[in-house]
Amino acid sequence: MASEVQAFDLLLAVLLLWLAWRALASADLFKAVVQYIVFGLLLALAWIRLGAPDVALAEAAIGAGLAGALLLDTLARIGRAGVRDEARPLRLTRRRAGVALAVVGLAAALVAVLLALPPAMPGLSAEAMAQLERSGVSNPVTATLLNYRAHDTLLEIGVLLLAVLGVWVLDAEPRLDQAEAPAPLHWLVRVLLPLAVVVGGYLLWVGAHAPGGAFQGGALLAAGGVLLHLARPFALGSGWLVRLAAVGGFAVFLLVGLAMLLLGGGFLHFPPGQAGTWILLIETAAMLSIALMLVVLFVGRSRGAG
Amino acid sequence: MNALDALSLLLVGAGAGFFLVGSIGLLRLPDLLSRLHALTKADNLGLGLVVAGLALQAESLRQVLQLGLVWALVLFSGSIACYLLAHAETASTPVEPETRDGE
Amino acid sequence: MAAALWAMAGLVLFSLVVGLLRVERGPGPGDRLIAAQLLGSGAVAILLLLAFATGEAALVDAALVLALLAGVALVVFVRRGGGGEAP
Amino acid sequence: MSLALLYGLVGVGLVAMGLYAALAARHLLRRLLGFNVLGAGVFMLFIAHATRAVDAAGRPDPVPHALVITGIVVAVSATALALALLRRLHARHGRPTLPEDREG
Repeated sequence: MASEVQAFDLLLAVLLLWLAWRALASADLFKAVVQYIVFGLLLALAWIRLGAPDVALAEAAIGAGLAGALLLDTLARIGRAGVRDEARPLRLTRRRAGVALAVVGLAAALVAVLLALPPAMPGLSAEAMAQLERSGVSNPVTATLLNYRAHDTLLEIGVLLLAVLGVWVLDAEPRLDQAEAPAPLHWLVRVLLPLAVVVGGYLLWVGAHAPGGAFQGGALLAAGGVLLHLARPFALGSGWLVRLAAVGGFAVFLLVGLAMLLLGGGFLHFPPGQAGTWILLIETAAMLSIALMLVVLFVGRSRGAG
Repeated sequence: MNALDALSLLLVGAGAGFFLVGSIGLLRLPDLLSRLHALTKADNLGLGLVVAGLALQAESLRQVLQLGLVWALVLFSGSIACYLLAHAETASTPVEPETRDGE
Repeated sequence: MAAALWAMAGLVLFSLVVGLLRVERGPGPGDRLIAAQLLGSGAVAILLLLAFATGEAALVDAALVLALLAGVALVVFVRRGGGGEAP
Repeated sequence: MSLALLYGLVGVGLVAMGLYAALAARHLLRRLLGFNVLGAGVFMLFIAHATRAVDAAGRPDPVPHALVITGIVVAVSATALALALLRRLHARHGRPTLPEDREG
């Protein structure tokens, strides 16, 4: 491999480790959070370097948009006193010695395993590619997510739904009193929101044959929703429409799976000829549902808001 | 290497140089508002030059348009976000002492 | 050509290190966030450079996603106020 | 050094740091950042390992990629719920730490 490439990888590796440590050990938690956001950006570059553009897209959409928004929102809500922490929060004390020792032991064991692994090993590539023709899509990552291991994805949407239910059963938070948004923020939303919808839809569509898919599209849409909420705060109460949309992705996924069972194929076993259509149906419902649920996770329940 | 490639590399190199200058400016300048100024320079010019250089190597019009869209987006949302920050900063704290580090 | 693009990507990555020092020093939340903003556009530039160095078109899509979300963190900060600053 | 080994070592480093912070920190937000870094390290180990199993065209194994995308979404939903719990804890008790961590 050329030396420029190696230098790039080496610099990226050092930066990732340094940023992660600063994100954990900075006394000022606001600084730690900003460093964590930057860490996410560089993580997306690392996924690219490792030949995983689908993962990089998901990381870019979630890491740069939603995760940072959630963390900054929490910092604002717990206020300055809540953010205050010790001067050296991870200092090695006697009480932490055991933890440190265990962690070092685990790391040493993992390094030993890594060094013992041969450079080339059998994986599931061959199997994934052999069935690709019959899977209904031509991007092997999407085929894995929505065909070979569709039950994983179904349960993952279930986890997201549970997180939303968890936020909904908590008591409402006081609404942050915000001044009227300045006009440029409205311009920003007016441009970014339609673009997020278009690019989200594009990612969903392109996911069938190239990097992209329902999560990446959904996360992007959700970031657009968060921006809209910041410009004109809205409440996402528990009206039936919101509930229906939140459950929709999981429900469509489950119903399609059961329909396959009734048609004789087995749960979530798509007949090869129609697999593409079913996958597109599931992904569309999943994307809208994921986007809504991620926005609900940001907006939460606020007292006195609708 | 033909002339087009050379020009393209020159532009990309100038763009990368602007990123370096911009981040050094961010590091050396004394206060938030002048740093905002350095940032917008690095953003707009650095990325703009990189995009222009790469556009010379694009294989299709679609690629050129995509590159242009990326640049326009960063430019637009970057300048609005910076405006909002400057606005909030000057509105809430007229005199800003340099003692806000939490450490 | 690809090697030169890689070298440029490395140069931009290096300039991000300089920007990171501003995240580290602050002093205010705004200073840290504008440095993060610069790092975001740097990441976009690196993705575009790598897209052309490797010929992988999906990287332009990733750059597009990052460009769309470039201002989100700053907007959240300005609208919410961070760490108890007056909103 | 191969990509798999370099990024694998980064993954181990992230796992170690994240785990230490998640267990040792007092402030719950810091613990949560620790969990997230730990998760990123595990993802990194997966994706780095996938480059050891390339197909004929030189592409890495797609199955770990799909698992990690699932993992990213699960991680962000868990983080969001944990942050919501943290804010309630802080609102009720005025401190963002667990009861057993409150001395000193």
